[in-house]
Amino acid sequence: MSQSTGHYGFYPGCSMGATARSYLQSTEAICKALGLTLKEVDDWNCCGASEYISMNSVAAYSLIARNLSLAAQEGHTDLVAPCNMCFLNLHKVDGYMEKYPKINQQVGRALAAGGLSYKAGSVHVRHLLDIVVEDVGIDAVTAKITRPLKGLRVAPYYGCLLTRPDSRYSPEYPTHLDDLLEALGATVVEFPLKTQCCGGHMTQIKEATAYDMIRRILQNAAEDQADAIVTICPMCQLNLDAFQPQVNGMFKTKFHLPVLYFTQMMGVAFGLSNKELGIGSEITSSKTAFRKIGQEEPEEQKSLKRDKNALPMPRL
Amino acid sequence: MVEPKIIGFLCNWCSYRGADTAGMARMKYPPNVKIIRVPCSGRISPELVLRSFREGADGVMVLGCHIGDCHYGTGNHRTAKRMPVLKKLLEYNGIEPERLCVDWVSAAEGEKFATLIREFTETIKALPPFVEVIK
Amino acid sequence: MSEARIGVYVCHCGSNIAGTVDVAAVAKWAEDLPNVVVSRDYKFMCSSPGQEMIETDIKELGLTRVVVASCSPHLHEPTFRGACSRAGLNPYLFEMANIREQDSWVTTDQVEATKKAMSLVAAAVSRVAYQQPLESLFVPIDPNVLVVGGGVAGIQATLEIADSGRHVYLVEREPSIGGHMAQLDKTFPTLDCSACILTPKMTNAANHQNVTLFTWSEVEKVEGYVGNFTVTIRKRARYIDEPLCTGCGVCQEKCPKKVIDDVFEAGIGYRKAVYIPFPQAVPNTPVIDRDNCIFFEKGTCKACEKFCPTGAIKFDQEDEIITLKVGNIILATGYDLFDARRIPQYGYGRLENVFSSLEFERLTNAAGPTLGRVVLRDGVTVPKSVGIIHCVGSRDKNYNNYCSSICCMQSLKFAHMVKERTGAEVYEFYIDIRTPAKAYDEFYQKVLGEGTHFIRGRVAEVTDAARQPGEEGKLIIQAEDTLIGKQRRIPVDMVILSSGLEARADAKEVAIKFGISCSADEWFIEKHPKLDPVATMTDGVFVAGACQGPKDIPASVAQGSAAAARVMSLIGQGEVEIEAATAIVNEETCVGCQECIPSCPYGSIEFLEDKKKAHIIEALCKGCGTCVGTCLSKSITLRHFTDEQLVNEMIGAMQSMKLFEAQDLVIVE
Amino acid sequence: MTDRLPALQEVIGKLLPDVDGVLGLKVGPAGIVSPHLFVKDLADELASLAIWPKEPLPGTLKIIQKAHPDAKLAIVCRGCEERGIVEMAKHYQIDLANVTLIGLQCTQEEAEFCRCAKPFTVHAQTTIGTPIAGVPDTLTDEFAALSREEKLAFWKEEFLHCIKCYGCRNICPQCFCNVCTLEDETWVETGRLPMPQPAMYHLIRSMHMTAKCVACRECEETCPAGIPMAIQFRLIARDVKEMFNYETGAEIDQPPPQLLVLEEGEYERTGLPH
Repeated sequence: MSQSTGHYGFYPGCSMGATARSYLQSTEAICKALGLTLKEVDDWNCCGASEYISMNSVAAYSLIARNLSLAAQEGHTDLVAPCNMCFLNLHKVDGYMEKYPKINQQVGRALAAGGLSYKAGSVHVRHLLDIVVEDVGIDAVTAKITRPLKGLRVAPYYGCLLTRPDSRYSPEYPTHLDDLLEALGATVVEFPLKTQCCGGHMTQIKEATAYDMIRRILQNAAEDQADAIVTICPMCQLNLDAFQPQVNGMFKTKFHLPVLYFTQMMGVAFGLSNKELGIGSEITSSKTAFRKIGQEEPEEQKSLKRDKNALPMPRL
Repeated sequence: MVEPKIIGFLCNWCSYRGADTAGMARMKYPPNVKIIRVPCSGRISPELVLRSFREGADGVMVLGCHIGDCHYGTGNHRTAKRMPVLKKLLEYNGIEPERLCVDWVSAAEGEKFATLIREFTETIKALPPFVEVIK
Repeated sequence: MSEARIGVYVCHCGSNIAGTVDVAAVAKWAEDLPNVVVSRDYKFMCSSPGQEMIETDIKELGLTRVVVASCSPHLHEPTFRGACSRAGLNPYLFEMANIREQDSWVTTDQVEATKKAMSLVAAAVSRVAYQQPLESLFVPIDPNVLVVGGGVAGIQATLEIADSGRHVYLVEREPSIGGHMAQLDKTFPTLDCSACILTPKMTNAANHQNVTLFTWSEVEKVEGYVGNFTVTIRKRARYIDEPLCTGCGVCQEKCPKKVIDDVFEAGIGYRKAVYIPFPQAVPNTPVIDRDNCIFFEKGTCKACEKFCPTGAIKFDQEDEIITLKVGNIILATGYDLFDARRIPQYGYGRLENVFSSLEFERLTNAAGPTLGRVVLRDGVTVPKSVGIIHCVGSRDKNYNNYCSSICCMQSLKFAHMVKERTGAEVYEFYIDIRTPAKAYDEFYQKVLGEGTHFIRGRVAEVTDAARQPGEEGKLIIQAEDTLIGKQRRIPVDMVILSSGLEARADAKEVAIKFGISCSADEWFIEKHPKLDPVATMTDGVFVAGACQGPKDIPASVAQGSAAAARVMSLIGQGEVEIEAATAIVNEETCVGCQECIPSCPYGSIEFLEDKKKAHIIEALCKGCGTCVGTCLSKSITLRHFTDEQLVNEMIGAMQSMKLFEAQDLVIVE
Repeated sequence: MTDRLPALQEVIGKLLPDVDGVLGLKVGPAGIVSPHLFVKDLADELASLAIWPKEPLPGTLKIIQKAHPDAKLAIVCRGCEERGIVEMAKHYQIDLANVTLIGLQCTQEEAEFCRCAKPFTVHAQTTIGTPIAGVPDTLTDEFAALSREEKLAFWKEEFLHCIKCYGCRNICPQCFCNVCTLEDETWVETGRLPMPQPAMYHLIRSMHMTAKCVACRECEETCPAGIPMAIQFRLIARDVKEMFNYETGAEIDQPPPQLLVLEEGEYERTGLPH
């Protein structure tokens, strides 16, 4: 639990200012609605994403730890990072400094050169989804719903970084985003590839591999008649949304799946306007999908009615 | 540095068997601890521990079954009530409370027993020999 | 104790002790210890020549105390006590120094090991001088026996003891005995029909004149000690009057309420609210499941009562509390199956056609929900390809480290039965194939011969998300094939998870109830893993079958017989020797403060109102010494563990350590 | 010190007819104050009733009750003495049934003399004097703040003066054993002065005072060498309160902690490993 006052340190990350501006807009909108105040850490710097760490780990850790030190100085016990990559890097470095005294010492020396210091473990790094589900709680969210998303079929996409290497949720099969979307009134489809990788930076290194990874996820969502994919990371959103034309071209498929942020879905359910939520800035338009809200769901293709001599399923 | 002399009072059903299990698995640990077998850790009166210190023991171990596992049911509850007070008493008399180790080892925990002995011997080695206190 | 004449015997134990401890030096050194008249070392003290050496010394040298420095008292204290009493010396005038498990085996440096042995011998010699002769208490053994758990191990033990003429109370928690074995269709490696070989034993056990069967019952409380246990049993209400019920089964036909049977049918079959678990159930008296019976929910229906020809339905029946007197107890409470839902990536509970091993056993069983037809979850389609995954939840640091020992053979049996009944392609994903008994590996060769594909690698994931063409609508098993060093994706129609065995969920509480202890994995701890696997550290309580660790049916049956033999030998002796080391109150010094009375775990201390003194009831005292530790005025002494003995044992050790410290003794190699 | 004397005389006077005797203090012919049993036929003895210096009356009460189990007695008792009686009752040394307590509240000066935290009675029906707040035990607090080495030196210095006269044990109301462990050669060496350290005598007595000492400071008061041994007893009493939630002599029907098995949450407070 964070400070009871709902105040959190906020680490926006580089994409929120640019390609993922809609994620920032919708985050600010729902925070206002839920009474959460995210205080941006002053003078935060880049989280090193995946490239820098593979170049020089200690330098990268020190770069990342600088953000932790700034957050600690501002008195935050909880630092919110809405993007999976930033969350993982900050969370990992905090953990490494606690577990490995050698790293702690090297990073400490680097920070001291800039007049900074950081005591490992003093700042809890949290993902925004974790704040909404654990601290605010799903009941508080449902209380704010004015326009339930009934009729909309969504595929909850966690991405591969959030629940690995360890988290309070099952690394293979987390369900807290599913629960949130269900609470918003949407129908959450069966989506086994919810934690499979979206290709990450592979789109810049080897398109064919990346496009095949993206195709699998789109195909799995489309198979269950999902109207939209809901994600929690700007990188995943970009990959699944921006490269749909290339995937359709390469694999002769006809996917048209809008990829939206869970904060945008919450905003819609809270009855906020598209403009406030940055809806419309996505490349694969979500207009057709949002028209489904309030309509009856299409008839399930697989007959749900149990055959008379069907065997019972083990209860989950 | 003089090798510390340590006396261990072990309960017959759990910690003594834990020591045997460590032996059967050929785990190695320092030879400083001499083990005395008692039916239950509840049998160990504070006087026995104090008398061991008086005889010049640098450290005393009182090892029993985990709470709830005692072969006699609640024997080790008494240990859990007497020994913390004895530790405080040592402290108030200027004797390092770490000289008295009170812990719980089950018959299956050979590894834990060996580690306990290694760590305790190191702790005692770091302290000045107890004999100096007596003079 | 100046007049004590002590004999010291240092054992080589082959090289176990002599390999690290200079036993000759220890024996030599012990000669100069106070009151020691003879000190020898010998290759194997526990051998008959070793024991005879002690006996002759006692007789010829008039020894009044004996110390043997060898292994742990838990191993050979009874042996050497026997030697002493054979030579006319009271067995309690004997003490051991544990210089093997607690010295030679755990110390690398030979000089240190030898010095430690000397200190331990000095401690024992200093202690033994203060030991007093004691006469043990002999307590008659109640010939009746309690067997807890009606699985194959429990049934075997019950039959053996009943056949020997003794009375057995068999308590089983479920409505019928039979345990997990009754759920199986075939048994490996002989492919016998499980029910065919088990049912005769079940009926024998039930109808045996020396057996009282309590099903749908649990043991609530156990008091007393070996030979004299008082057991309280709760016989849960069946809401059916057993003598009146003929087992005609009409009530089950007429009962309108159908419920998923999570216990016997492992969740893949149904049963009525009034049911017997399977046709050959023993006893074949049904039980009414109170939680699902419409009468108990809404007060209506009562169909079973209307149609019952003998009026055996009794809705007002109450639980019965029964108290029994028994001399020995055998725990044969079996195992629980690992719940595969704890591994989300295998999809059990989420993907329809992923089955647990017990579910598949019920599928293949002729009396099962599909009358033996191997079909998918829709109850109709016959699978064309089946994947079987070994070690689900076993040999896995995230779940259970141990190998559950039966899953390989079980998986091979499944492969054979799938081939035989459906002709489907079968893929087995294994780490190692373990076939450790007679005709096991031949069975493996047979299954190989039938064309089952074996892929060596732990399965990473079972998913229904198709990726390549040909995977649609299938379950894809992704695993690394370590033999060809490649990742493989095998699409199949059905997946069987060979889940491992786990201790019963309530094993810890049951262990505390019967006064025994559990290992870290919550299996019951045996007295000695190799030499005494069916006894426990609590005399009179024995274990048999999977409750002591994963094992297959032959091993469980063998342990059932073993536990029965141990019980019969105790009953044969007619009485059992109770530790003489009990506590006694010194009435001169006792001031009647009564602090000792609540400290006794067994309530065996009473307060004599007239004398205003505490008094210990010897028969109830187990000799734990807690009261001795509580009494401030030291008015209670625990025989064989008196303050004088323990303090002198400590002094013996301390003085020798101080001696070595001073001389910095150099041991002549 | 003598302001409450008339009130006490009056209360005892009224009580004498319906009890077999009232235990209190009396000034002797040589001006020495000692325990005395006032009886109704010798009521005029009340004139030489005394309050100070205080003497531990519970021990005397025990002796009288052992001799006359069914005598109806009353006793003048300060806060510490009342706690002493309650604690002894829990160990069946005193029968509270036929004892009436006459509570005597201590004055500020008396409370400071004993550094007493609770200089007032709780259970006594009739009380004399107005109860005042407890006084901080600065000596014990200062000692507690010492470092380990300083504590060691403190007791080494103090116990050098101990002549093992057993006075502290004899005066202590809670030391009611017939035969005392401290006189047993196995535990405490005899015939060695100054006693070797660590002083087994004092260590064992401190252990025996666990959940027994009612902080009446008689031991310190009677010690010819003025050794402040009550410091240890009081520090242990604080630990017993914190660990087992037990205040010695406070509740009549709360059983001493050593008699009970571990209660919910108690183990965590012992600081022992999990």
